[in-house]
Amino acid sequence: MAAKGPVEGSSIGFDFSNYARNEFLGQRLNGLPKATSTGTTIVGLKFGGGDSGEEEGICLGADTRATGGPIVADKNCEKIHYLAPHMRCCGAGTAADTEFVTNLISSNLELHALSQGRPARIVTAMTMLKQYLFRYQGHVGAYLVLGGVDSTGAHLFTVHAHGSTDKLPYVTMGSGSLAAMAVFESAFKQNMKRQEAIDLVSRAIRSGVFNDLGSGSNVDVAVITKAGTEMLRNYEMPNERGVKSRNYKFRRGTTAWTKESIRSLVVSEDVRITSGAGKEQPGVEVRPVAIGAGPGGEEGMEVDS
Amino acid sequence: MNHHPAAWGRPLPASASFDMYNPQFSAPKAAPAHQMPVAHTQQPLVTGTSVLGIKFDGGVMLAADNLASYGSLARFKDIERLHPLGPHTVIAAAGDMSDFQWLKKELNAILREEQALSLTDSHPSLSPSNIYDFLANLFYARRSKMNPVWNAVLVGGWDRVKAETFLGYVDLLGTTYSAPTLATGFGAHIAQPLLREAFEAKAGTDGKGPLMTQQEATAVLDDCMKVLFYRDARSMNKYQIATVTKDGVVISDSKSSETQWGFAEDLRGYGAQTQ
Amino acid sequence: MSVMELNGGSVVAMVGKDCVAIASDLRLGNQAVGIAANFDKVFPVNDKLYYALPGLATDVYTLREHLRFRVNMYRMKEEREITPKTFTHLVSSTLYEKRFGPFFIEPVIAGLPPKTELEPNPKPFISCMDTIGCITTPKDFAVAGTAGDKLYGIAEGLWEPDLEPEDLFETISQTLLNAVDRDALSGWGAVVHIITQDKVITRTLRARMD
Amino acid sequence: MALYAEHPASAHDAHAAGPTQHAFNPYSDNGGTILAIAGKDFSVIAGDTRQSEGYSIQTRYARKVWQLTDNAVLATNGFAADGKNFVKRVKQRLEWYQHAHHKQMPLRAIARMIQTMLYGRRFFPYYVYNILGGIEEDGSGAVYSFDPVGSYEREACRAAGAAQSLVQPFLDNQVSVGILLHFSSHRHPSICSFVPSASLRKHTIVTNDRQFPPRHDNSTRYLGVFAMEALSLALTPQIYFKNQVPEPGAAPFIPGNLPLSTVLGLVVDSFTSATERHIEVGDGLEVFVVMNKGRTTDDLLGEGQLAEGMEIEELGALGDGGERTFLVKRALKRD
Amino acid sequence: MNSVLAQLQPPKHHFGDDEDRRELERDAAEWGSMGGFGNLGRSGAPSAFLNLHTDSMSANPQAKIKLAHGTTTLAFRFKGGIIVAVDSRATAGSYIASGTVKKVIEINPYLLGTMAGGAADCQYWETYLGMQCRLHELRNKERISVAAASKILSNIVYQYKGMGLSMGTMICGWDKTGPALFYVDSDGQRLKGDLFSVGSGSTFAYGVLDQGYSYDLSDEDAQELGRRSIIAAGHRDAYSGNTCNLFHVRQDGWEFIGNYDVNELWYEYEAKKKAAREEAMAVEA
Repeated sequence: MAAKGPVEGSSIGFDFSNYARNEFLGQRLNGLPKATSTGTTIVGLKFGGGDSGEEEGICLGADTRATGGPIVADKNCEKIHYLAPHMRCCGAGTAADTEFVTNLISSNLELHALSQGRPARIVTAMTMLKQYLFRYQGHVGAYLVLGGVDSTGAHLFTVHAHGSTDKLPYVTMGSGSLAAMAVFESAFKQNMKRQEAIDLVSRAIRSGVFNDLGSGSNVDVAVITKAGTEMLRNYEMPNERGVKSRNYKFRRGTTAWTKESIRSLVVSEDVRITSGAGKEQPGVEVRPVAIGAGPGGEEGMEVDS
Repeated sequence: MNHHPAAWGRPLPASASFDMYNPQFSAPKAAPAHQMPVAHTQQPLVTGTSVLGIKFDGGVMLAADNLASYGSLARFKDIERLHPLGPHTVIAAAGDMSDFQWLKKELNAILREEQALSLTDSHPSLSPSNIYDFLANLFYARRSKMNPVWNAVLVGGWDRVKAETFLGYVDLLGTTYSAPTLATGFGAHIAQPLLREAFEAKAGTDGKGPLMTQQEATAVLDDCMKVLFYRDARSMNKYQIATVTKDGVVISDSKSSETQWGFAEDLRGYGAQTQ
Repeated sequence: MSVMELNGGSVVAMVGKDCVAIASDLRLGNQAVGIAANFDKVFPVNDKLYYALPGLATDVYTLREHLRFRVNMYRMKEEREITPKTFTHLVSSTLYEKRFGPFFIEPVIAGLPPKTELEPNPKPFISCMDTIGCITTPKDFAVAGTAGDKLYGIAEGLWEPDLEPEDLFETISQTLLNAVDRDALSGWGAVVHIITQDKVITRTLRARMD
Repeated sequence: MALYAEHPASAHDAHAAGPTQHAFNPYSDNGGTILAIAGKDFSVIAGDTRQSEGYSIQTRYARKVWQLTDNAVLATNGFAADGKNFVKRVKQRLEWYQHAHHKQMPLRAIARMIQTMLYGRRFFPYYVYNILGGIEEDGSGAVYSFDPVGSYEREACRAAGAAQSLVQPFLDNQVSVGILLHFSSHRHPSICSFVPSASLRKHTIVTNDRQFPPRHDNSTRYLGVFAMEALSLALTPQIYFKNQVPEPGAAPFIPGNLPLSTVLGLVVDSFTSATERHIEVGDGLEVFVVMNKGRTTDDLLGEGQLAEGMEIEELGALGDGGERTFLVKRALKRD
Repeated sequence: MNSVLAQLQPPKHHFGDDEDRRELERDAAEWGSMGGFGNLGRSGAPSAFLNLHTDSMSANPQAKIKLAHGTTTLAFRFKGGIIVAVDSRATAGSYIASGTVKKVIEINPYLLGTMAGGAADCQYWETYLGMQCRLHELRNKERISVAAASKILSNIVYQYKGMGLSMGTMICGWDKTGPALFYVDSDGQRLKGDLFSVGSGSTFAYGVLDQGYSYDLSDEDAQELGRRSIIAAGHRDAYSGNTCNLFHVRQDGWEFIGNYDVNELWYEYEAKKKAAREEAMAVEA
């Protein structure tokens, strides 16, 4: 990896400049923090076609819980990522990786579509994903369910972090994949109708939500057919919090404080507007400023001095 | 002494210091062979995979397949992992099959003794919960000796006195719990969601609604065994179902699910292939 | 003791009615030993946008300078102030760039988006992310730092929707104070910023100093 | 999943130092959370009913809170098998005590007994966090909390288990622990009152005058009496709820005086909050309320006292102490 | 020969818990006695086992069993007796498990023990020590000396050396020789001395103690010194704080002086320092 200057470079790829330091810290102290990993239930299936009398399509589903260890970090996150107008991708594994990998491939697909003058195919997205992930040998921890409809029909893939792929009529991934797969294995039929497919997908997600601790909250569904993509965000919300028993609003003046400074943002004509905090400015009421007390807080975000 | 709080409670490693006054603690002498530590079951060898249990209206059902695996080898294909104990109790075991056989032997002996007693006077016979409590104590005592009975066992039965069904789980750690539907091992991930869904569909999430019928229970167990066969690499498509009602225990003959692999014909590779 | 616990420190941000609040403790420690009680982890980006960097202190400095540079570049190129949402993505991609040698920082961002013609009444914005830039944009509150799980618990109990600035100050202060009182590595003072449309109120709390 | 080898070979962390351990691990963690709050003449002990291992829910209903005597309820959390067996042993000892003494063991004695039983397994600990709640001999509500090897303390409120760190700061703020000095309760060895040469002396508990904000005149001194007979808590005047400044002119706050309805509301909100943010908490909530004899039950059984969706039953008396124990149940989220 | 015979014995019945039986026999015999105190099982290799399953320095941060740890304690001898001052914080990892721990254990009206290290170890064995001291009084018709009491404790923990006990305690009392102060820890170390501080905050406490200590301090000054030292440690050390408990041992036994909020005292000391600074500035001007 080419060394990168302190200033913005145009080099692509990751910056390893902290790597050696972090390894050292990890050895001296006790281990490095783990990134937010989403215990997840994500599923996808193919429906329509055959004698169903409906267009072929893909139905994707995901729960909406993001966890950091045993703590719920996000109760209603979006795990069905946009790739292209006719393509969506559900992500499990390291949350940041699924987010960035799908974003990257999404923009590459856009470029690809522009250069080729036609929408990218699902296999193209899958190939881009697997080639990218393979290059990082599983260290980019994205486990994906990719689905969409293109000129060759409806396609559904799973992509593992190491770069392997599968092409199947119904798939599940994440910590709730077993719970969801049980539902698919017992009830999947070829050539389902659209609503049947949505019902089965949300039933599979519910199976993960209620039986897998890593999955929870709501059910997101996406339906992709030749006609277009329909995002059914929070299609089911079976886990809404009820009303609290007590009111926890505090009496004003409950918290004791020692210093206060107020920065008025009501600007009059003669004031030179700057963006710095804790700096003497005309028209700004100055009292002991606590924001300036921290490291370098004084300088604020100024360019000039 | 190291006063850092994180250092407290830390036993000294053997190499930390030589204890001049208690040399026996510092360097343990090699013990004579017959005093060597007893080699307990440290890992299971011949194993059975998951077992399932479900309550229905008027009884309880357990299911287990007939396979005993030796690692990844499907070693014995006619093992019965459902075992009746007395007129109204069945146990089903996953895990080490030799430990299970020993367990059956011990339990049978106890049951024989109890039966002899009950012939002579009004000695009450062992209820399912009696047997379950015994197993729980046994498993916990053995784990506390660091010599576990390497099984996960479901106990299903009909309590004649209380006129109600019984279903309980106990495993090698002595962990116990009850629920209207139970599954061990891989089944806890695959079958339990289906069992819970089916149970709650009628009885509701609070379990207060009507229970499923015997036919419905059989159907859901058949479905679960099929799904397990699809997805559990240590399973086999040959299984038995034990049914306990007030009329006693019935253990079915081995049966198979109808499986479907037709969709495989349409699959083409794992990516771009279309032919 | 993991790297994230080396220097200690915790932050929290909350959404109120047309206002947001962001608060941090002031402790800088070297493992068990307190080093400084004025280590503010909250920094301004512009008038209505603040962010907090809890985690490894050396990375607080580095990342803050990094972001100052990038925000200034943005300001020069675009000739406008960065919005909270754009800034969140800027922080996120800055962190993800170092995916395999991350900064040990879990940023929290709070701000009021500027009014535009399309969006005359923008909603208050908060977000947070993990060390490699996975964004979460909660509707209620965001927490990070060594007292993270304590903050989650108490904030989940105390937070209520549509709090006025003064009420939001009480809620966020009580949340932070009681959470850091159960965390050995956070505390030593606290500072709260309430950002409203017409002013930013900054208060230093009377916190436990042990 | 504990049935088979814990991890596949590939799962072992390459960075882990030392040889790989393949030994049988006799412990498991079954999640869940418990908490207890002491009132003036009642005590509330609660636990959720989920039992889990890893990401699996073993059962949605497993009891964590157990009635021991008329005046004592024990909550256990940690490794469920250890918890159940520990409770069994405690109950057995209590029964023996009952047979020997023809009375129920007092709460503080149960607490000490639990300490010796836990410490008896110092080198193979019960992986159990215990909270004991109930009524003391003087009629006051009490909570004792224990670590796995028996260190214990009497407190005003305590949370333990998976979501301990989520719930406890909330309780600190809303229930007010403040500064408790259990001066003459459990920690003083019962021996000393028998020492012939030791005349029982009165010890004044002098509290500092330096608290913020300035204290109210009627509470500047609190006299604690150090004697076997006075086993109640000696408390320094409480500042207020933790980190909260009282309203000017407000009546001085006396700790442990929250009304039962407030305490129940806090317990429910603690658990619903913990369910939101901790994956191992949920399914159901069981709240045990122990009341001193003669105490009114109107604030529990009265019309409209319990929120919708809550059920209540009274547990039968185990002795003739006159204390009453109620069990309140409520559903929690199941995801 | 016996060992050979033992091998030929039929195997023991597989179930039935030895421990159950032991406990049964013990309990049947011990109603109204020491109630099971001092009957610790000693398993074969506890240290490896505990290392695996309980939290300890850095060996196994994933260990599930987190034992409560105590933190800054100090005691010193002076002409007016002994001052004992402790903080009240217990931490499990970085979580403050309790802020109201009693780290002074009243062994009897003339003896105090302090608590640092494993809370349970200190509580248990110092309570047990109280029993032993009482037995000593019954047998010998006189109070036990501090030296003897501390030796009992030190002998007990030495038996368990290397098995994972952790105690750093000071036994303080007044006997025929006057005020006496001993440091005893779980390594088996036992030291007589005039001034000790134990725990992770001890270095900070020593700093304050050393600049203010003299044998001839007045009672008030000595108490203030003890208090000030704990506040200093409580301020700097993350694992110490919350409140300070102060005891004074005199000829007629110990007296509890008070419980002080570390935080409130810290603000007060700061205010005093500030006032002194301003006064100095005013004088200069």
